[in-house]
Amino acid sequence: MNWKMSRIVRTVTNFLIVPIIVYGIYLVLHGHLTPGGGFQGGAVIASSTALLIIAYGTLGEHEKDLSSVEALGLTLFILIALLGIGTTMFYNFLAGAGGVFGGTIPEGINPGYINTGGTVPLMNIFVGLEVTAALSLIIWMMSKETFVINSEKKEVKD
Amino acid sequence: MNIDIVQHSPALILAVPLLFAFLTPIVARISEKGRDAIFFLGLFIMAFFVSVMAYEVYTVGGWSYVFGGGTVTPNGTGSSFFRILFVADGISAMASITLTISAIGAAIYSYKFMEHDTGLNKFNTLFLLMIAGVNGMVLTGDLFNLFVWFEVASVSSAALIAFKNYEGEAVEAALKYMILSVVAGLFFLLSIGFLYGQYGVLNFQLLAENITGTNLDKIALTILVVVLALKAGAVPLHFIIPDAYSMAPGSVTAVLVVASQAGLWVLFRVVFTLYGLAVNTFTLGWIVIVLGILSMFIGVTMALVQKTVKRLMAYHAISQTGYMLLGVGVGLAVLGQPEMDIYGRLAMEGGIFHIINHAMYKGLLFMTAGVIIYETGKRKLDELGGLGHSMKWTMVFFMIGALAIAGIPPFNGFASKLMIYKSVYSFNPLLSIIAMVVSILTLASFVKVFHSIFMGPKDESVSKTTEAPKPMLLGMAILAGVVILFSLFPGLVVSTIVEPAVEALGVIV
Amino acid sequence: MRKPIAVLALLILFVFLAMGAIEMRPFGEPEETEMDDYFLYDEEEGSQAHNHVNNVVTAVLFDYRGLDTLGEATILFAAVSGVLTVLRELKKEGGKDD
Amino acid sequence: MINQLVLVREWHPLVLILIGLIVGLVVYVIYRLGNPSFKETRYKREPFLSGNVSPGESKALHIGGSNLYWGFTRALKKYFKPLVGAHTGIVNDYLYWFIITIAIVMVVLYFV
Amino acid sequence: MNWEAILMTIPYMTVVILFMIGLFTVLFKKNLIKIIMGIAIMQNAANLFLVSLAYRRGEYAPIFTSAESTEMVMPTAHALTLTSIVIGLATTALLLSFVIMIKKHYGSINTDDVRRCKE
Repeated sequence: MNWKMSRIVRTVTNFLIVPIIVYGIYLVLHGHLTPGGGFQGGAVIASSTALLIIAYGTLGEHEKDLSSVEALGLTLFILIALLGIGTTMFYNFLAGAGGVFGGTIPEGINPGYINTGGTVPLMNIFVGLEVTAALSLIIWMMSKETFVINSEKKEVKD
Repeated sequence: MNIDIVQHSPALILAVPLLFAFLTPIVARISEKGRDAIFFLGLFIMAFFVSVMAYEVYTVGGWSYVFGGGTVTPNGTGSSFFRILFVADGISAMASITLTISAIGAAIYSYKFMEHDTGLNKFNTLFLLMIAGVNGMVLTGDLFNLFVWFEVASVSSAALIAFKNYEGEAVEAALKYMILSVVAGLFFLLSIGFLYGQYGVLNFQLLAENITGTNLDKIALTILVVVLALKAGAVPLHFIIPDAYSMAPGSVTAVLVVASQAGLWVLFRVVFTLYGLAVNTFTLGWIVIVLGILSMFIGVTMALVQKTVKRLMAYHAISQTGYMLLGVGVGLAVLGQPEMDIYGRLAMEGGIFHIINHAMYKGLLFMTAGVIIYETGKRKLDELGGLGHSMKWTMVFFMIGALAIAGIPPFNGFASKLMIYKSVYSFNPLLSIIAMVVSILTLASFVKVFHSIFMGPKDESVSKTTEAPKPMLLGMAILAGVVILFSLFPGLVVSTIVEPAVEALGVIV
Repeated sequence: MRKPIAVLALLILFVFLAMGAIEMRPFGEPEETEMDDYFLYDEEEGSQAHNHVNNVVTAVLFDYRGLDTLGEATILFAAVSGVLTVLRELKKEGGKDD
Repeated sequence: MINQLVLVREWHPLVLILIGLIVGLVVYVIYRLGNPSFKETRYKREPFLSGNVSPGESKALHIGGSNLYWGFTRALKKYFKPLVGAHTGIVNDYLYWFIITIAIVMVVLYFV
Repeated sequence: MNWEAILMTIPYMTVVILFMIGLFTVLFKKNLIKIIMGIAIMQNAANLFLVSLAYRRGEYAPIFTSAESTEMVMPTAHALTLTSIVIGLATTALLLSFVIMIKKHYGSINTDDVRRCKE
């Protein structure tokens, strides 16, 4: 049974989802420069899922996909941590090396350069991936169990 | 790149189960066999690293592992204390060994035991996460990190307790366990705040240097002691333990016992390493002793009136926790009194030796209870009977466990209990006598269980049951083998495993 | 009967915690800041050289205390696994129980 | 040193097992000394129930679970009743105990 | 009586009072959802405590975009708070899913009814 809200809500949702996700990605990518980071950005992206569920009443059969994305994010996170094991686990081996996110930051107050930070931005991205999937799953499982099923019952009764 | 796995083993003990837990949902999409394969692979790799770490600790000595530090420092210097440390010493080695043996036994057992259930991906994931959480709790040398792993262990154990979600009681037990754990965890956070606000550091060693026993220290200490006693399941904070142990799937319970004991390990670390002589150890020791005596006596008397198998055993688990608290409490109460030190040390060795013994035989007993429920579908003692005719091996394993828990001489339970009786007698005779009475009541209670499950006439309901499947027998045999091994060589076990643990607590005469 | 005792215990707890709050250092004037100052500024290496990141909180979260973050992500993962476990479909009738 | 004292001199598991084997041997010898002319008949094994017919091999003969220590728990009713009553199953009560314990331990640690 | 010193502890007193409100809710409310709300209040109190420990008067957020390293508040407590917020979220989610299941099995979320595991 497909339960959804009115056309107005659905259209507004379609328009709103893009800026929400873009803002979330911005928060994740700039986690090492500005307030924010993987958790906050992931939570913002997951709020778009909540909006989708409210407007359309369903998220489809994507539980396993979301679960895999979540596990993938965490696996990459722990692998990045383990790669530092040449010295110790969680060693920031990319910082200042000149490669990906390997720029050096100047002393004192600076505007912030995105190509710095070493493993920190990478970890932010992976945590963002995990948090997005995890929060979406929590929201979806709970709403499936409570309001989606209840509204289906109501529709059957009518 | 030259990697010294010995130095890195504390981190890898934690990282391996986590990595395999994260891989489980991905691999499970490809094949179910692969999922089970990586489950066991993760456990065995972890066991390898645990043995590497334990060997190094017992032959050379302990070290600290600095996460993210530029170099591996032998004992942490200067700024490396500001990062998170893992401490590889006698305590963490012994706790990890206990956990590994229990976990491998339980994992092999659960391979068959959980076969009829759905959602096994999550079971494997949560099982590995719980192991990682317990490992993190015992290995960490940082107060806030301890809180994090405490919550990991609580969340994953609660989810595993509720695994049989088609039974209301299981969800209820998990809910209660979770509410108590979360409230306790928040108190824990408050006490972390008190200590951090005063001293600005979170490392155990730096905190121990700073703590002087001010009022704030006392408040933080109280909260830490009570919260960890709740995790360990001491009376009067034990109420969630029987629910949790009796409603969890039989294979999980063996590991849940070890997860509870992690609270005990951390409690010892807090009272000895973190506070030590900064507070009145005599009072603190008596508080721990009183908790222990209450746990022993109330646990065993409550067990006498129980009507279901696993609940009865859960109350015995509480009662046995009392012995550990008693032993270590006496050690704490005499800390700093040179004339009593020798008894205090013996009491602590007894208490700590009892932990590993208890994990083994209680895990074994819970597994036999699981077999009985698996084969007959009944949990009430009144409905059971005569199973000795069809389940010979289960009966033998049950007898090994029951004799060990009751402290019948050739078994390992007697070895640790004797050490406790002897040393506690010279501290306070009354406590020792109570401990002996509790031991007798334990025997009485297990005679009752043995009689009502395995004895009795052979009738139709008995002839329908068969012996447990092979993997389950193998899982039980591993733990039974360890029990017998410890029974035959208690002196060796005490001098290799237990003494380093006592020394790690800083109680060197 | 238990309720009055619990209220009394709550009051005792309140008194002790309030006493602790009054004994805390004044708000906004931390005394021991060695660890935090090390994260902000290091005599040998300079301020940003050893945390590699402009945002010091992120540096602490992912570098100095990276293991906490791993644990926290693990808790989220465990909670999601728990939610999926608990809210999965109830087992159908039949088959071996337990 | 202490362990050697306790574990080796006073008792050793192998010694105990040896003692067990010797006792088993003695028991077996005594068992062999029994009268070999004993013939097992129906009436020699059955319990005497005041002339009533024995119920035979059935569940009715088995005393299980809760009946086993009936007298013991009944005699100590005054002790068991409040103890079992304290395990109410209400989560609030469990939290009360937690708070009460914290309060008691806090008072004891503070004033003693 | 040093009033100024006591005035300086008002943030901590707020934390204690908030924590006690949460604890009161957890202890004396019978509705499981209200208990979880009480737990959430306690979580917020603990987070507030950690944040208030981080503050140094007159100093700025620990980001090098706008402040010198000598005039920043303490970063560790902020990191701890972020961690504990996520932990609180995860535990609350799990608790709520348990309550959903309890409602299915027992038909009630009153703690007086949810007591099949006793004795």
